Amino acid sequence: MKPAPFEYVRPDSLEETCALLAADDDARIIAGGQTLVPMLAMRLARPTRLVDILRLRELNGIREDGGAIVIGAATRQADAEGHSLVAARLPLLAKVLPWVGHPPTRNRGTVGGSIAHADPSAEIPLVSVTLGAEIVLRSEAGVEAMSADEFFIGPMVTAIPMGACLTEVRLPVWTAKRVGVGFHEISARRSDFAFVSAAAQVALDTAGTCTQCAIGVGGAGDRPVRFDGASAALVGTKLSNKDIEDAVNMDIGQLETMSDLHASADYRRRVAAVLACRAVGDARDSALGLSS
Amino acid sequence: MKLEISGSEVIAAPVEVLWASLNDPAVLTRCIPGCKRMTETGPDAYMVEMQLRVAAVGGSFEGEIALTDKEPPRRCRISVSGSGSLGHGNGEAHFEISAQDDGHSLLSYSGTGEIGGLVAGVGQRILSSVSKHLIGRFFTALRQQFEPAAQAAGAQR
Amino acid sequence: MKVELTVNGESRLTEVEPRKSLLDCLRDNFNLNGAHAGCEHGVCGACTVLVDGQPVRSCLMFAVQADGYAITTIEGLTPAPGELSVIQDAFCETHGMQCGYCTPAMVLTAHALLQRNAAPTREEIVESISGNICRCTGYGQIVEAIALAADRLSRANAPQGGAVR
Amino acid sequence: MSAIAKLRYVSTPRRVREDRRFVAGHGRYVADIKAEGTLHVALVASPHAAARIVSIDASAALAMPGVHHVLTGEELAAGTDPLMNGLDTPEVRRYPLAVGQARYAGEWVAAVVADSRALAEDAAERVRISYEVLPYVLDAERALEPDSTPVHPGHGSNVLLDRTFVWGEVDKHFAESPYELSFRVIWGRSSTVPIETFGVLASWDPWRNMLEVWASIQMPKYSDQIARAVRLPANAVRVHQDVDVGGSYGVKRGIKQTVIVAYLSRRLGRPVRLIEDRLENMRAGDAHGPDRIFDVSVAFNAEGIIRSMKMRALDNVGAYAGRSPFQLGKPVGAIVGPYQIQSVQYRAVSVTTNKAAQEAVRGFGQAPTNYAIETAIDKVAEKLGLDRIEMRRRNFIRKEQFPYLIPSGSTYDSGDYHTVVAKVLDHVQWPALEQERDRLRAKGLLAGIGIAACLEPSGGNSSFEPLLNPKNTTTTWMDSCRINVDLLGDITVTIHTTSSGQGHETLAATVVGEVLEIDPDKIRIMRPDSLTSLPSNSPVGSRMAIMLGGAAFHAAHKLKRKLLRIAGHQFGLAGDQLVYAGGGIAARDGKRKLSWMDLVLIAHRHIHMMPPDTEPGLEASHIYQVPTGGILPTPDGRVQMYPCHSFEFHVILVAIDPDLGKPEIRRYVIGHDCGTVINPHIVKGMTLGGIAHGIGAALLEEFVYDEQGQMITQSFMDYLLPSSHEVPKVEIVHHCTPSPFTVLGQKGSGESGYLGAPAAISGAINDAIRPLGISVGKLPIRISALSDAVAAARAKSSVTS
Repeated sequence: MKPAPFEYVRPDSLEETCALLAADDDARIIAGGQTLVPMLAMRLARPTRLVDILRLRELNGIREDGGAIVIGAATRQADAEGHSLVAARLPLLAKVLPWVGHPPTRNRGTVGGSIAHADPSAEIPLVSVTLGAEIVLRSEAGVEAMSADEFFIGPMVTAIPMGACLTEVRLPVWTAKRVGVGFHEISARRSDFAFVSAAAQVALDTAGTCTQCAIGVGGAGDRPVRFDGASAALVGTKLSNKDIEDAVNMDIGQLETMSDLHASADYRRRVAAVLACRAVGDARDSALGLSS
Repeated sequence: MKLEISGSEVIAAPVEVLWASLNDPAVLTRCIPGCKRMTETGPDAYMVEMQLRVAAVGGSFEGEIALTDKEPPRRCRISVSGSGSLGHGNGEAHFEISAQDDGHSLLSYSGTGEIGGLVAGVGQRILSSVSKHLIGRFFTALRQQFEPAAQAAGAQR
Repeated sequence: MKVELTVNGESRLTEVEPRKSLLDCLRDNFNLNGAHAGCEHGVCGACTVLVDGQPVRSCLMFAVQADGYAITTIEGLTPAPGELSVIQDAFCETHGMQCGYCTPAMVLTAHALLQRNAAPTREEIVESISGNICRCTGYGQIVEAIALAADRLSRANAPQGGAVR
Repeated sequence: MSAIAKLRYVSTPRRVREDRRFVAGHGRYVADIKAEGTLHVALVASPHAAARIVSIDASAALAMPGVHHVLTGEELAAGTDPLMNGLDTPEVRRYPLAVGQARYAGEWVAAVVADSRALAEDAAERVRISYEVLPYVLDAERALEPDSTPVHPGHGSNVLLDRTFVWGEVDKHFAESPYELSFRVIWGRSSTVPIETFGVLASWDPWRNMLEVWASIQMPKYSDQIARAVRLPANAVRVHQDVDVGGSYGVKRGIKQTVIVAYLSRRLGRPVRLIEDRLENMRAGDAHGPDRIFDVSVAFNAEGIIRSMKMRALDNVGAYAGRSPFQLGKPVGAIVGPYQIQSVQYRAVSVTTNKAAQEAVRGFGQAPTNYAIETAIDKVAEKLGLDRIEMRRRNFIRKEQFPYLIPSGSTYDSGDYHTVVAKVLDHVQWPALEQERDRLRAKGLLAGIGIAACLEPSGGNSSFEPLLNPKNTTTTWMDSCRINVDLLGDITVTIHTTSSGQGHETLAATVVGEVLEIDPDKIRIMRPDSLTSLPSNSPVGSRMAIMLGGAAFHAAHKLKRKLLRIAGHQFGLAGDQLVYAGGGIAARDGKRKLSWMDLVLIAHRHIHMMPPDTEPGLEASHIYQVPTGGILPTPDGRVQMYPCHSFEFHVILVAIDPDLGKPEIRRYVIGHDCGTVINPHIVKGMTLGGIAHGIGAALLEEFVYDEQGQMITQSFMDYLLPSSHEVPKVEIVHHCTPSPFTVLGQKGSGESGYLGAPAAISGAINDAIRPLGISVGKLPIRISALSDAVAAARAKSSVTS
């Protein structure tokens, strides 16, 4: 299991990266390589050239900018996991990062790489969709940003145009005082690709009424999806279990679930509803300061 | 791995125009994802060369396409088989075209396919959704044939 | 391509094809055989080495990507020929292995864990090795080894006159 | 049993000597062995389940610089002989590379040899093979039908073996029994999947006429088989047995791989190695395990006493046979489990299909059989409303009945099942465990207790060979040990097989040290090559504690007797006037004494002080015959299969979130009795590792083929091995019932845990879902399938209520 031959380039700047990508349709970006390298080893992917962006300073780091936390594409998952801004401002991301792969893959894998590979079961794309993140791309043509909704098109398929490089993801920070998050996933083994995962973030006012809600489901279909209808329905409620169940059931019918060896489409649909409810319930409880 | 496909698409073209397009190697080359070249090898039979790419995954294929049971401009059967570095596959689909209002046509299809080799062995988890995605890409491209404005949307990968 | 790697504190220049994994480079070019190929697709963890002190799968990293980091292999953890580190010794004490194939990776992973967490709970130990598949032991004696090593290290590092726990 | 009054080293928790090299990364595995000028092999696989190979065009591959050869099946078959068949099925020919026809997807069709593995893979992609796709069969029951496509047309059908044994008055017992029930359970195709794939390096030395082989093997008669296949005298094949094997648990057989590289090395005049990559290993390493359908009927009375059992085991061996059909034979030696079932009808059916070939897997067929037997016990208990443990107690063979002859002709050596069960129940505090289950149920979880009692036949005789193939009249399956004491008095012991983590060096040193009363750490253990070895088999069938332990024990005693003869000669005393202690010998009167070094010097330097007709030097060897072995099966298939029978009793608690379907093992307790334990660390490791492996077989692992015959679990992303998260903390309750048939009372433990864990897990899950009126009877029990069944049952009950 050795990759087909390729050239390796480690450009010094984003500009050079874009030029390299523009010059060769079969060039591919590599950052942490935790998703790409297995595909190379199995020869499922056979680029002519790998453009290594892992060490580009422009793509590394986490900062606050306006109402968002901006994470450079080449920031390693392990670094994000331990970062104070993530812990303080992006509780949902902080909650899911320990579920991404294993500790050793998080030591190499990057936040941007997980988004760019768009595995339907991956946790970081789910958080991006759930929170309505903005994904920033750069190519020779310039900088372009798109919402996570537009970005994820299909199974491992994204809207990244040829020649572009994902540079950062901007995850909105909720400013409400009482924000809670919940996340659940189920897989055969804890670190496997999730059969289904669900993430939720809610904000409550002092009376415990929901003022903001975001619910996302991953792994069930060909890409992560957000339950906007359910989220809207829950705003203004006290997020009782009944409220949550009714709201989730509104959206669950639209979920297109897939079937594979490990989990049937029926299973995914059923469990997506259960996990979504649990995630919202946990989010409510954590916003209320109850342990979840 | 066995795949079953079926669906229907509304295409902004009259029945005859759509029929002609589906029988035009130039159009098919543009619409079949990754198709590099179609060479006619006999009546309604073509050799195809493809460079398929879905996200980071990609590989070259060689295969054959044949159109049979033609009932112009309504029905035909299309069979595809090929193999390449990622594995091999074959399939057969039945197409039916019916006229809609305002010069549109409804293209209905149903068929089955099989995929084997490397991708079946290591990619079972997403193979069926990838296949659906590729079929979707074919119809997107086909629709774009008749809606030039939509072509500005840009390439996907 | 030429690449200069820092392995076990030593700088080594070598020539590799870009497609050569760090694992193959360590084994073929440097004759460091302690990292093992198990699956070559990043699941089993038998190829684990430390990169800047953190466990990383050397089958998922190309040698050409590895310059500028401090790479530690199992050979670099061994204090001297014939001598064992506290962690290695603890693995021997509890028989935290059978065939030994996943063992260097387990020891390195344990080493990294104990570097950052001197007194891990059982759950933390289990989590830390969850990316390293062992087919022989069922993990029981590996978990015991790591707990024992933590205990011994904490005693060794405790101020004179008493153990810390 | 020649008991040693007081054990010094045996049964004490001494360190396992092999571990030192492993923790330092200084194991020496086959991939670590580097020979100058080695060429590397990559394989071209058939993409089709069945296809005629029309043509192979290697020109593009051969045109690449660094590519040395492309070996086809035709060429290899012309230069080698077909691989061994276990059964008498001469038309089921097996070659390392497909000849004329590929019989499963992934089967190796050509081998590409190049300067590096990467280059060989590049070239493999350029080998053009044209196939004519043929019909295929995947399902075992379909393969049984006369009109199914034969995988080997020359054989005429897909049935390799269909033999019905009747031991005792089965029909009468069924007729007389007031109750009977029948069921089917299915054991999915899984395997042991070592983390090290199979690897081999072969180097032909034309100047010495010697084929040197380094391989990660666990294979009896390996060098003989290689020699025969490559048409060399057996003394021209030297297998280096000091290669550390990175796990095997049965499957590292490697004959076809070795024949490929051996042939290539002779043909190309260079060392050639083949280290399977994970994809090659999974789809075509021919290392899958049993793939079985069991149809079981039992006849019993109102007290739950099972009088008779009918079992049909239908095994889907895949495209080729080898030794794998024998996995239907070994369970004959414990076909009634630990129970007093009086008669048995056992129908063993083995069919070929277009799946990868099977190989021996831990337990050699016993774990699936135990799963079927234990399921029967649970089902009878359920039908009669009996407690499952009481049900087992009533049927267990009692302590005083040993040695106990079972209907199929094996005598169980010893056991005390009731006591082990009592100890386990005491340990788990059974009422508290039931309360815990009920508490979980009250919380809304599905919760169940699983129970499995089973035997581990051990000692690794091979009586299944003559049982299932009358042309095979093997009655020995020896193992051996040699001890040499050098001039400086230091001891070197040689053992004559490879080792894959079982701690044979520790075992041999412990036993020799025990007999000679010398610190085992001072004893050197060597594993010489096959040509300088005594006759031995390999560490299969949980045999090494018994067989290597027995050989070491007897060799040490031979050596000791020689020392006593020397001392007796010196002192002019008979043996009974001498006392051996710590290596020295004293006269019983205490007046005269010879130290170890005195004796060594006499033996090495002073033949004039030796008794007449004594060979100089201090060396002793023993080739040990399997205890209770040596007898051919009777015509009706009664046979003493293995000498020893370890016992294990699993009790587990499983909780399942009813919405998610994921079983979680909350508690795992195993009672284990393998007689005298030689090294407690090793036995513990085997037991825990076996349980982990059983968890995999029960819940996670399966080689799945789709309808087109494609194996869709080729990578570790789909073939799921338990990680540290999936294996709970296991509590072991020890008991020791020594075997009367072995030198120290020891029995085997290499398969323990694995033999009962799948049955226990299945039992727990069935206990958990029993209130819903459903059951599961196929392993692995997948989360989704379980959840779907639970959801359907809940939906049904909500409709009816």
